Formats: sequence, C-alpha cells, structure tokens
Amino acid sequence: MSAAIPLKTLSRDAMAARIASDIPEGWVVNLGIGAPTLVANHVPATREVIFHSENGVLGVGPAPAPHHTNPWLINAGKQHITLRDGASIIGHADSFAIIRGGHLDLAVLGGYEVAQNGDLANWSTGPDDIAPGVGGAMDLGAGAKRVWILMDHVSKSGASKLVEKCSYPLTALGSVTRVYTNIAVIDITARGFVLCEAAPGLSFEDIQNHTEAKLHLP
Amino acid sequence: MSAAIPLKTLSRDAMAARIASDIPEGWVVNLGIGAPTLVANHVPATREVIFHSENGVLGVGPAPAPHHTNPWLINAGKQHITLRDGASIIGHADSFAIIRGGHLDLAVLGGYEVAQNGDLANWSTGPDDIAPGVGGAMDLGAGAKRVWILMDHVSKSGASKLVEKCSYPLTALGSVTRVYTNIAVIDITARGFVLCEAAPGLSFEDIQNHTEAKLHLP
Amino acid sequence: MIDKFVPDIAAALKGIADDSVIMIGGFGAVGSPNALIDGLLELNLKGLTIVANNAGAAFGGLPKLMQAGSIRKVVCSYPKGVEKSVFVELYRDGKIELELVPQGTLAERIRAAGAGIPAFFTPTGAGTLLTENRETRVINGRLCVLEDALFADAALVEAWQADRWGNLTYRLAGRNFNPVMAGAAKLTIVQTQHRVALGELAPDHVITPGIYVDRVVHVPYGDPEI
Amino acid sequence: MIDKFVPDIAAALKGIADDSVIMIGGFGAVGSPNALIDGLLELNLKGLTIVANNAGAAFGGLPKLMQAGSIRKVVCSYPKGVEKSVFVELYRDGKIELELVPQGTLAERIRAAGAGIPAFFTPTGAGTLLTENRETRVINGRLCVLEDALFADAALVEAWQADRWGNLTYRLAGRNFNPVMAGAAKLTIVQTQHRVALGELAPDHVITPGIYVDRVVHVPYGDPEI
Repeated sequence: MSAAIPLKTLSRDAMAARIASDIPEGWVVNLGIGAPTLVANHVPATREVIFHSENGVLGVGPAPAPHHTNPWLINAGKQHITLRDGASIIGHADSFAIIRGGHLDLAVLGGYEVAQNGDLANWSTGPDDIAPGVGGAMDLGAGAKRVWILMDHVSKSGASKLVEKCSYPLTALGSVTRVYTNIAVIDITARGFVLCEAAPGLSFEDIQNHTEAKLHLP
Repeated sequence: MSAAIPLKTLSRDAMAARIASDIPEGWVVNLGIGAPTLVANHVPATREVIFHSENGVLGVGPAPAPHHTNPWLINAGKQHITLRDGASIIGHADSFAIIRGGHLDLAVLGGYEVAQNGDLANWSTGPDDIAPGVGGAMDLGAGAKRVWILMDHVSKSGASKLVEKCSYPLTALGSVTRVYTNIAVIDITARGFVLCEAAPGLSFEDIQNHTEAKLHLP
Repeated sequence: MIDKFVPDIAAALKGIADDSVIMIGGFGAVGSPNALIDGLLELNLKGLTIVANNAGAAFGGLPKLMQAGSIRKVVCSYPKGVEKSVFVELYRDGKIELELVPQGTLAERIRAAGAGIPAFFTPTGAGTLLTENRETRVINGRLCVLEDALFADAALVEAWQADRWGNLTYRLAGRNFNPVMAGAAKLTIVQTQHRVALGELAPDHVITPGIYVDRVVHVPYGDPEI
Repeated sequence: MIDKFVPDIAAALKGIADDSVIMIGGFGAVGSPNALIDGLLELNLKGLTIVANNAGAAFGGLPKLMQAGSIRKVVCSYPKGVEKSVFVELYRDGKIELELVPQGTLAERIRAAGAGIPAFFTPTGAGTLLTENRETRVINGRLCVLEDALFADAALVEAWQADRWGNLTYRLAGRNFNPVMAGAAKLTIVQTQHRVALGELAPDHVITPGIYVDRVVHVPYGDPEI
C-alpha cells in the first residue's frame, strides 16, 4: 500500500453522478448529509426516484431557486428543499419506521471507514471526538435495504478508508454492500471487497495499493 | 347470600344515567359494546365529553336520525354514529396507542365477573365458549386510567357477579375501580368491595346478600 | 414514470401463492377491500393465513373463501359476528385454525412489522389465557408480555383516493387497519374508490405514502353495504 | 365547554418545576416552539432534562437556558451544530450531561411512551458504543437491543392550527417530532400559529387529536427564522 502515488481521482460531483447512474426509477432513496446530497442533482427529473429525508419528507425535489425558498421545507441537513408532485409529509416516528422497517431501497451515506465485512464507521472518530452527533446514521445503517457509501478512498493523512476491521466506533454492523470512492467502485460480498470498476486510467494494482484490505477480482 | 329475594332493580337506562352523572366535562371515554353504549345518551350535549371508539374515532356524537346515516361512520359495535365538531379520525394503531398509553380517562365495559381485587372477566365463559371474540376488551382493561363496569349484580341463574376470585378466564388484572349494577354502586379499594350507594329502598344487608365477596362500608 | 395502477383485479392479485399470509383491511363493512377479497376466490388458493380483525363476519367474501377451503388459519380479535358464521362451523369441526389476538395488540404487532420492531412488551393480555406460556416481565411495576411483529406476504387495502405513486387517503372510519397493514406486507395491493392526478393530494393530507404500495386498482364501488 | 387556550406564555408554562424532563419539538429551526422555550428562561428553573433532537444548536433559546444553568442533562441525537455551541463548552467542562440516542430510536422511544409500550427491541445501534452494557437478543437472525420508553413531565410543541379542544395540524416539515412528543408527556403545551373554530379542522386532517393536549397559546410568529 502506497498513499504517496498521486492518482487521477474523481471529483465529488463525478462520484455523485456515478452513483446516480446506478439508481433505477421507482427506488426510495435517502441521501446522507454532505456529499451524498449531491447525488440528487444527477438523477434526471424524467427518472422518478423518491427521495426521503429523515425529518419526514418523501418526494424531495430539486433545490429551490434563490429567493424562492419555502421556510417550512428543509431536509435532514437543514437545507431548504422543494417538493415534487406526489410528495408527502410524515412525522419523525413514521419517518424512521420507514427506515427501520426496511422500506428504503437505498441509503447513500458518507464514511470514515468501511470494513471488508460491511461494517461502517461514520459518526465518531473516537474518544477525542467531543460529543459527536449520531443523527439518523445508525438507523439508516441498520435499516435500509442497501447501504452505499460515498467517500474518498484514502483519508487526508493518506490512510486507506477501506479496512480489514474498523478502528473507529461502529455505526452499523455488516450493512454496507457497495462503496463508491474517488478512484473505484467496490462491492462487498461474502469474499470481502470486490473491485467492480476503477477510475479511468487506473489498474487493479493501483486500487489495491491504496486499499488496506485485500481486494478481489469480480 | 340469597338470590331468591326479588329486588327493585334499576333498568339499564337508569344504570347508564347513573354512570353518566359521574363523568365530568373534558374526560376522554370509551364505551364498550352493548349496554355501556347507552351511557352517551345520558350525557347532556352541553357537557363536552370526548367519546372514543376503538376503530379510530374521537368525538363520537349522538346516534344519527333514521335515514340520515353516513355509511362511512360506525363505532366499534358497528352501529352508525355521528361526529361532533372537534372530532378526529385516526387509524387502528394510533387508536390503540391512545388506549394502551393511558390516555383514556375512562372505559365503561360490561362484565361477566368482577373480583374484589379488581380482576375482570368479560370475554369468554370458558372452554364451552367456542371461539369467543376478545376485540379490544383486554387493551381497554389494561390501558384505561379507570375501568368502570356496568352489569347486572347477579347472573340469570342467580349467581353473584361480584366475586372473591373470577372463575371465568380473565380479561385484565386488577384494573376495575368501580362497578355499577342494577342494585348498587361499588368501589374497589385496597380493602376490596366498598358499597358507595344502594338502589332506592335497599339496605347494605340487601346488597351483601346478593354479593359473594365481602362488602365493606365506606 | 412510476405508475402503480393495474387494469383489473386479476393483475392486482397476480402472484399470490398457496400458503401465503394475507392481511385484509377494514373494520366491520367499512374500508373493506371487497373486490380484492372476491378476486382471491377466483385464484383457488390453498393454505392461506388471513389476518383480519373481523375474519369471522358472516358477510363479504371471507366466508366464501372459507367454504372453498382456501383458508387454513385466521388471525383476528373477533372471530364471530352476531349471526351464525361459516368460521365457527369450520372451527368446531377442526377444519380451520384460530390465533386470537387482542385488537390493540393485533394492530401494534402489524405496525411493528412495518416499523422494524421485531418484538415489544405490552401489559395487554398479560396474565390471561391468550398469553399463556409466553415470555413475561415486570416493567415499571406492571406485568408485561413480549409480543412479536406480525408480517404478511400480501396486504389488501381499501383507499378513498390514490395517485399513480400509490399515495393514499381514506374516508372517515374506512381508515382503521388499512394504513398499518399497508406497511407490514411484502406486496401491498390497494383498491381505491377515486383515482387522482399526481400532485392533487396535499402532502400534509396523505395518510399512506406511496412507498408502501405496490399495486392499485380503481374500484369505485360507492358506499359500504351495511 | 372544553377550552384549552390560555392567555399567555406564563399561563401556558405554569407548574413546570425544577428537575423536570421536558421534550421540545422541532427539527432545525422548523416547528420549534420558540416562544415557549424563551418562556422557560423566565422561570429560572434548575436541573432540567431536555429531550430535543438538536439540543446543541447554537440558535434559539436553548443555549440561553444552558448558560443560565437551568439544564442538567440533554437527550438528543445531534448535540452540536456546525458553529461553536454553548453545549459543547459546558459538556467539555463536565457541567452538563449527554444521553446520545440514534434519531430513530429517539423518536420510537418517545412514541413508545405515548403508546404504552414500556420496551421494544430494535437492530438500530446494536453492537455499537451507544448500546454498550444493554440487553441484547438475536431475533430473526439479527442482533437487537432492548430500548425503553422515554417519558416526559412536559412537552413543548409548535402547531400550525389549533382549536379549543387542542386538535392540531402542522405545516410541512414543521411536523417532525411534535406529534410524537405530544403523546409522551404528562403535560403537553402547544404554541400555535393559527387559532381556528371548533369544527373547522376536517376530522380526516387532524394530525394530533386534542386528547393529547393540555394547554394552547396563540403565538402567530410567522415563518421560521433561518
């Protein structure tokens, strides 16, 4: 593993677009706070995907035009949103019943670390993290039918974020099935990490070199 | 105990009126199927009592005039009802959350037997009772803040229905606090049955003579 | 484009198999998906488990399904009506099974299935015949019994209005068990009195979000019969 | 005549005592009962436990209550915002306690309190730091943790419309934690943007039935600030 080699990596928007291309019409999808929220921008309006926000909104539409915000409509990241035709409003207990009851086809979340058995760490960096927020991360991690992670492949300090075993406190056990990074798309199967796709110009070895855990061929 | 003595007893309507006089404005009240339903007729419209029906109706009003029924409005006994101003509709899960969560001030139920410790039997007469229905009786018995029973003091065969220990299968444990019969009003306290009121012309001894368990003076 | 409407009852019920667990909404005659129940009869199924509050009622399609031998077991709070019922005759003859559940526990077990709560404690029914041999625990000074979530293979629901995403409203007492059952089944099938355009239902007034619904068939039958 | 309206904030909050557990609705700045929170400040209370999803947010009245030393403990899923918050400073100094709860578990524990479910199993958080030393059980092949109901002495709620029975509606994302908290407290206090006549709210559109509400105060403050 060598984090020193500079790689041609995907932008956040390109990663978001890559995920969006894998979301079929009709899915019910929750997008986590931060980069995952960008995914919505890359789903064409003609492909009907029902976006869910934890605070009780189903059918989130595109971001409002400036000066045309409805102050009564926000998402879980407290950003102003719009509603599509077909939207509905529910309370928090019902909103998390949707999550916990397995009614989300997909949750796209950010990650600190993902382990080869699908464990996810994305809420706390450990004892030095004073009063970290957990929000809906544990509910989404445990509840959604599929959990896909959008994150950089390596941390700012150069460490692989795809690991044999998470070192940070866990969010959910064995729930991640796919990871989209700035250099690869990786499935998590019974064998562990399986490389689906490398970013243009990168080889299996390039990706393995930046991945702590063993990478498998499809 | 002597069931042979004929007594001047209250009619069902008189019993219902007696209960109604003890229900203050503002209470949320569930009336069981059968005789308890009559109680509503004796609460004047000027005294606002919120009647709840298990099938998700709050604010049940007086019975509709003939040929003026709304086919979409029934109560738990499948009788047509009206709504008062201020009524609301909820689903079954929310309706029983009201019951189970202790938000009913009162449930008025019928009874087969009531024991001196407040145990109630009112859903099955035992092994010979083929496929008895339980409906909401166990939820109401366990959940309401107060459970009052409206029933005859003795059975058709002359046996006291106020007993030391129920012989029929139980509905709820220790939940009845008051019994209104055709000859008396009886509280259930830590001491057991306490006579509050005898029907006109009847003495403590008359009531005790028709009551299997020991009766106490207030 | 998401469009959950199907052209007819046969298309709505397609794929329901023998030995399925089927939830059926309605309370009394109100909010009952009658056309879907009648449609089940056409499928000549065997071994069904029916979860429906008034499963033993003498009216509607369920007695016909029982007589046809399609139903192995009934889960309900009220197995018989005032009239003589097919259910009671079959039950007495040992030809149908019964799981009797307090009405609120039934509703909550169904909600639990949809809400991802595999089990919960409740005081309802604790210490009674209906919870014999079950796990109990005293919590906050009260005897409680552990109840498990009640799942279904299919739920049959009657709605007042539906749009093509499957968003639903109900009419007055027609709501009853319908919304909670819509969440608890692998396949939720709706018959609706009114079909409305997407966007016509106010987001604040939708009772069952379309995400719970798989198929909708338009059956404008009018008022409940009784 | 039932009339739950009270003339002012002081009357609405009357009787709230030191060491109370107080639930506060709202998510972000939407649906937050700001006038009631500000009113708490006037009462100079001590030892409060606050149950509120965004208890550590830097805006609104809660930071002032914390600075005033009224709050002993916070139960929430998100104790800090993006900005520097009073909560984090107090927490670092050991002057305030934190019970961190996953957001959905928080909502469900509150619902459980109102619905008479003393405890339930959920997979959320099982096997994580947040449920260490708690009772667990494998159900249907999944590790679950036992969660208990979360009760309050008082709940502060913001509604869009209210009638004199206390029937409530909410506006769009202003619904959030408000309805579920209304059911979980001994004393439910509502500030409403609009006061409507009894009978004006359609029975099918009421979100919180008035039976959950004790007091209502009319505070037509308009739109959320942010």
